[in-house]
Amino acid sequence: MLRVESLTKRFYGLVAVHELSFDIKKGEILAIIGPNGAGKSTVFNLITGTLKPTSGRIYIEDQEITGLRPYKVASKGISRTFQTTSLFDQLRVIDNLMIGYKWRTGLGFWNTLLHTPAWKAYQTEAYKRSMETLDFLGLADKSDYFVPALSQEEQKRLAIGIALVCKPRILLLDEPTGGLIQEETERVTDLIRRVRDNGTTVCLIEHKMQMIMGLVDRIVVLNYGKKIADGSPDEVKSDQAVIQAYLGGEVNA
Amino acid sequence: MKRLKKFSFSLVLGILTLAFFCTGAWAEEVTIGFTGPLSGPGSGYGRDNANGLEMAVKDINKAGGITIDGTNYTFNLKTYDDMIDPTAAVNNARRLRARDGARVIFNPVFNTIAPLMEINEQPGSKFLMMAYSSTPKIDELDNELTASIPPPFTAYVRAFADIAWEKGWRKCGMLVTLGAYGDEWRHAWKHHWESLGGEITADKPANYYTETDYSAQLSAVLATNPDFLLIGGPSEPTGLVIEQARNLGFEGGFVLVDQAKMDYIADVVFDGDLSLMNDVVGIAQVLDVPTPAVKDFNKRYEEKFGVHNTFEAMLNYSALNIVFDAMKEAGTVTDPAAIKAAMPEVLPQSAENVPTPYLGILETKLLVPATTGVIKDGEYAEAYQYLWWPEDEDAFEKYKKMAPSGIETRWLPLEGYTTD
Amino acid sequence: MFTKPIHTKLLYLVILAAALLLPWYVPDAYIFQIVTMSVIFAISTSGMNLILGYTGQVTLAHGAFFGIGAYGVAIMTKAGISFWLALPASALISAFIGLLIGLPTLRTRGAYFAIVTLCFGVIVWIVSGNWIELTGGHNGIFGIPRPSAIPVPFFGEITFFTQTGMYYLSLAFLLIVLFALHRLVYSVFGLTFMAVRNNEPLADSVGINTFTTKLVSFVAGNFIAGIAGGLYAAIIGAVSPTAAGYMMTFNFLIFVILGGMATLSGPVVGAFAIPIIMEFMQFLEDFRMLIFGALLILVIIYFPMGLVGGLRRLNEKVVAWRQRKTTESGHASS
Amino acid sequence: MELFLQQLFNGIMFGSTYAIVALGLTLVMGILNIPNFAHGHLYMLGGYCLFFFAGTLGLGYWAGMVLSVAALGLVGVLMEKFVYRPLNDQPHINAFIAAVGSLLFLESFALVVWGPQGLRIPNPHPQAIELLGITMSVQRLLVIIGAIVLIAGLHLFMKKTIAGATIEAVAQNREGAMLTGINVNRVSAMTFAISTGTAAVAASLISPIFMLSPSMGAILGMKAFVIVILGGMGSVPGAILGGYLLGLIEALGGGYISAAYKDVFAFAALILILSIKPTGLFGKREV
Repeated sequence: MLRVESLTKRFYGLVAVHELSFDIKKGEILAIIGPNGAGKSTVFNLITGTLKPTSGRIYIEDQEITGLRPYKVASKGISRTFQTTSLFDQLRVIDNLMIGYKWRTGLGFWNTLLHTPAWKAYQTEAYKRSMETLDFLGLADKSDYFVPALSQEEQKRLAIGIALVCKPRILLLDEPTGGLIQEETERVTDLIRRVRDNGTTVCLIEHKMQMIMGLVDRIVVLNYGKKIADGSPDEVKSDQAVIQAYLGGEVNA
Repeated sequence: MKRLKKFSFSLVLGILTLAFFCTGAWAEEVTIGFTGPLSGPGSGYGRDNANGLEMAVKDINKAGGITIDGTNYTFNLKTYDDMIDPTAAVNNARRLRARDGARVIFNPVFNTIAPLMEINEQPGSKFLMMAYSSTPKIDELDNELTASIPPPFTAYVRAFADIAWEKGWRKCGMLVTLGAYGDEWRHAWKHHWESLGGEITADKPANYYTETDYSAQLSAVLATNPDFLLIGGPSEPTGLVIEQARNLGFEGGFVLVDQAKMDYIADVVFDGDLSLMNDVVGIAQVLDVPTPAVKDFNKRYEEKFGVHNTFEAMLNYSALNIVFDAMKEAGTVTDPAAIKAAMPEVLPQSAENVPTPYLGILETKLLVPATTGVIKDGEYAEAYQYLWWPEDEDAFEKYKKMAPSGIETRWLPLEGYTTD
Repeated sequence: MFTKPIHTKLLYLVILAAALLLPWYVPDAYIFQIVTMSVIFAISTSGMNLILGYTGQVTLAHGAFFGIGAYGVAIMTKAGISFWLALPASALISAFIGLLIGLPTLRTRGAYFAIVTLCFGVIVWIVSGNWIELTGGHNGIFGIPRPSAIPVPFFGEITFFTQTGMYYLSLAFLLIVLFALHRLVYSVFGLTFMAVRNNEPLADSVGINTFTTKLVSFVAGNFIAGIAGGLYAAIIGAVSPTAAGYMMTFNFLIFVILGGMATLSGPVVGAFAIPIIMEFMQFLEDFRMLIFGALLILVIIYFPMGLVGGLRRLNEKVVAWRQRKTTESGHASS
Repeated sequence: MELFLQQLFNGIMFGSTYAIVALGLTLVMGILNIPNFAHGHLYMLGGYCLFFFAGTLGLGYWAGMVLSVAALGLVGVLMEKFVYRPLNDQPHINAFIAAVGSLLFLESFALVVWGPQGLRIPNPHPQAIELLGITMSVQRLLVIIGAIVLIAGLHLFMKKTIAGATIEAVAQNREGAMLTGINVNRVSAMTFAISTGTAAVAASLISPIFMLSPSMGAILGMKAFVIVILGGMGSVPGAILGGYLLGLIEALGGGYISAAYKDVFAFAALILILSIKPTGLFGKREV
C-alpha cells in the first residue's frame, strides 16, 4: 500500500536515514523500532513531507508522493501523530477534530461567507463525523471541553482522533503510548487494534516492546538509519543483528 | 449638615446676585479655540502659535475685554493637542465648538486645516477657521468662514529672490526639507528663479524632520559650485545645515525658506554668534520691525514663555486682535459669519497697537507685509517689508502709509492676489 | 455547535439597539464625532484582529492598507467616480496589494514578518507623501466629495452631509463586517485560522495548507482595512500621509491587544475605549502621553489578554474548573 | 573622487552610530527575545542625559558621557525589571505593546522636562582636519574611533569574561543556563544595561554634532530594528555589518539617489532579502 524505496536523508553531512526500503501492506499494523537516534521519526517526517528526502522515492498505491508538502500528503490519505502529543490546545475537543476533517470537505472561504447549501451540508457532515470519531475514542461526553482539561491519556487519544477523523488510508503513530502507565497503555493499544479492525492500515513507532509484540503484524528495525531487520515479531525477536543493536537489552524484556 | 448646605447655597446665590447688580451687566467669557501640534514633531511650531494667542487673550482681558450692547465679554484660550493627526484635529474642533462654545478656532498646519474646513460650515456647528497656513492650496477650498493669517509663501519666494538677485547671486544649489511645504517651496522657487534668468545647479532635498546629518546632500550640492544655497525647514535643523555647509568649506550665501527664522537659528543653534551666518537672506529678525509695539511684545513674550519670539507668535497675536475688533464691530461673539464679514471694517490695524499690523483682507487672505532681512558682516544688516498685494502705485502708496515705519518698504505685486 | 448562551445574545441585542438609537441621545457633536471615528477604527481593527488575533500573524502594515483604501476613495471620488463604486474598488485594491505583499512576506515568521510588514508600511507612508501627481504629496488630497445620496422609495433619500448620515454609514459597514467575520470565525473554515495560530506543524499534517490560510486571512483583513480607510476619507474629507502612517498601525495594534485579541468584540471594545480614554485625558495636557504610555505598560502587564480576553479567560477558567470537577466526581463514582 | 571620499567618510561615520545602536538592540532581541522598539528613544534619553550632566551641571563632556552611560544603564535595568520581566511568559506582541508604551512615555518625558525646542550640546572638539582633500571634523572622527573601541571592547567582554560567557549561555539555551545555576534574571538585567549603555555611548558621541529633540530617536530606532532583522536576530556581526552597510548606502545614495525615496529602496531591499532568506543574513536557521 505504501512503499518506500531507497530513502536517504542527510543533515549537513550526517546521515539520518540511509537507503531505506520497506513497504506497508494494506490492513496490517506495522511497527518501526530501533534504538534512540535510529532515524525512526525522521522516516515519518520524510513520508509526510515535513522533511524533504535527499534521495529515494515514496509511493502510495503506486502514486508517487515524494517531496510533497505535508498538507498534500495528508490529502492522499496519510495521517500522522507527533512524538510529543501535539494538539490545538487553545481550542475545544470538537474543534480539534473538525479541523482534522476539513480537507475532506469543500469548506472554503466563499461558501463559508455566503452560507451556501453545500456549506451547510459539509458543516453538518464534519460535525457528524467528528462526533462519530469522539464516540469511537470514548470522548463523546467531552466534546465541548477545552484541551487542557483532558487527562494525558485522553489527550493521546484525541491526538489519534485528529489523525483518524478524516478516514485516512494509513495512520502513522509516533509513540502513541509514550509517557502512559500500563493500564492506560493497554487501553490505547486496544484503540489502535480497533482502528485497524475498522479498515485503517497502521504504522507506529514504539519503544514498549511488550505492547508491540502483542499488537503488530510485522516489525521493521532501524539502526543508524539503516534497516537491519524486517519480519514478524517472532522473527525479529530472534534476529542476531537486532539483539546486537539493543545489546541484548530490551528485546527480551 | 443639610442646613449648612442650604445656607451655603443661599450665600453663594446672594453673592452672585450682588455681583450682578454691582457690575450692572452680564460678564461673559468667550472661548477662543486652538488645536495644533503640542507634542511630537512640530510641537515647537505649534507652541509658538498658541503662545501668541495666549498673549492676545491675556492683553484683551487686562484691558477689560470687549463690551457689546452693555454686555462685557472676557476671553479665554483653550488649546488641544492634535499631533497633526486629522482625526484628533476634528475631534478637538468638535469639542471646542460643542463643549467649550468656541466660535473661532485656530490651527497652524494645512493637513489639519483641510479637514476642519470640511466641518466649519456645517449648520448648527459653524465656526470661523483661522488658518495659519501659507500654502496657496487653501484657496482651492471654497470656504467662506476662513481667514488665513500668514502671507502666501510665494510672496517670500519673490521677496527673497529679489534680494538674492540684487546681490548678484546667480547659481543656486537647493537643499530644502521634504514635506508638503518644502515640496511647494522648491517648486515655486525653481520656477521663479529660472524665470528671472538664474540657474539651479542642484536640487537635493533632505528630510529635516527625521535626519540630522546633511553632509551627504551638502557634499553633492557644493560640488556644483553654487553662489548660494536655498535651504530650510524647521529652524534647528536649518541651523545645522548652515554649520555643516560652512564646515565643508562653503563660503557663499544662504536663502532660508520662510519656515526657518534667522534670529532663532542665531540664538538657539549658534548661541548668538553670527559669524557662520554671513550672507543669510530670510524672514527678518523680529526686531527688524522697529516699532515700540514689537519691542514691547518681544520683551513680554520672552519673559512670559522663556522661549524665542517668532513671527508666528506675533502674527497670531495680531490676527486674534482682528477677531476681537470684528466681534465688537459685528456686535456678536457667536456668529462666525458676521465676525468674518466685519473684518474689512476693522482693518487696517495700527502699528501702535499690534506688532504686525494687518492692512486689509482679500477674500480669505489677511494682508500683512512679508518682512525680509539679511545678515551681513556679523550683524542684521538690512531689512525690507514687501507689500505683495497692491495692484498699482497708488495702492502701494496708500498701504505704505499704513505699514510700520522705520523699515524700507518695497512693492512686489503677486499675481492672483492683487487688490487696490 | 457554535451557539452562544442566551444572556450573551441578549447583551448584544441591547448594544445593537443602543448603537442604532445613538443619534437620539448623543449629547453633542463632539461625542458623536468620537463615536463615529471609533466605528471606523473598529472596522479596521476587526480586520487586523483576523490576521493578528485569529491567525497569529503580527502584521504591522495595517495602517498602510487603511491608507491605501483612504487614498483610493479620495483619488477616485475626486476623479468623479461615485463613492459607492470607489469604496469597494479601493477595498479590492487594498486586498490585491495585500495579496502581492503577502505572497513573499508570509514566508517569514514571527518578528521577521512583523518587521517586513512594518517596512512595507513605511514604504507606503513615504510614497504617499512623495508621489505628488497621484497622492497630492504631503498636503494630501482635500475637498473629498461626500457619498452621493441613496434614493429610498416612499422615503425620499438618505444623505450623508450630516453627522447622523455619516454615523449610520459607518455603522452599517461595521455591522456587515462583524457579520461576515462572525460567519468566518465560527465555522470549520475559521477554525483553520486558529489551527495555524495554535500549532502550525499539526495544522499542516492534518491537510491544511497553512500558507494559503495565512494568505486568505491577510488578504481578507486588508480588504476590511481598505473599507475602513475609504470610509475615513469620505468622513474626514481630507487624506494626508498620516492616514497611512505607522502611528495608525500602532493605534490599531493597541486597540486590538487592549481590547482583546481573537475575540470579535475585543477590537470593537478597544477601538471605542482607547480613544475615549485619550479624550478624557486631554486635561492632562503635556502629561497626557506620558501617563498614557505608562498606562499602556501597566494594562498589558496586568491584563495581558485585553479587556474582553480577560473576561473570556475568566469564563473559560470557570468552565474548565467545572468540567474538571465533574470529571473527578465521575471518576470517583465509576 | 574627492566627493566620493567625502561621502565614504560620512557613510562610515553614520554607519558607526547605526552599528552601535543596532548592536545594543540585537543583544536584547536575540538573547532576551524582547522586541525593544523603544531602543531609539533610549538613545534619545542618553543624549539628553549628556546635555544634563555636561551642559546643565557643567561637568564637561567626558564626565558627562560616563555619567550618561551609567544613568542609561540604570534605566535599562529598571526597564527590564519593571516593564519586560513581568511579560516574560506572554506572547511577544505584548512586549511589543509595552515597548510602544515605553517609547510614548520616554518621548513625552523628554518633552515635559526639556521642552520641544532643539537643544545644543557644545561641541567639545570643533576643530577640523583636511586629509586627501576631504574635511573631517574631530568629533566625527571620534564617532568612528569610539565605535571601533566599543565594538572591540564588547567583543572582548563577551569572549573573555565570565559575565560575557553567561550572556552567551543564556542566549543559546535559556532553560539549560537556568539548570546550571546561572541567575537568568541577573543576566537579563545586565544585558539590558549593556544595551542601553551602548545607546548612550552612541548618543553621547554624535549629539555634539547635531541637536537634541524628543523625537530624534524614533527613526533611528526603526532603522536599528531593520538592521537587526536584516542581520538576523541576535547576530552581533550581522548588526555591525548591517549598520555600516546602511550608513554607506545612505551617504552614497543620498548624493545620487532621490532623497525622498532613499528609505524606500532600503526597506524594499529588506523585504526582498527576507523573502529569500526568511531569517536574515546571519540568522539561526529554523529547524
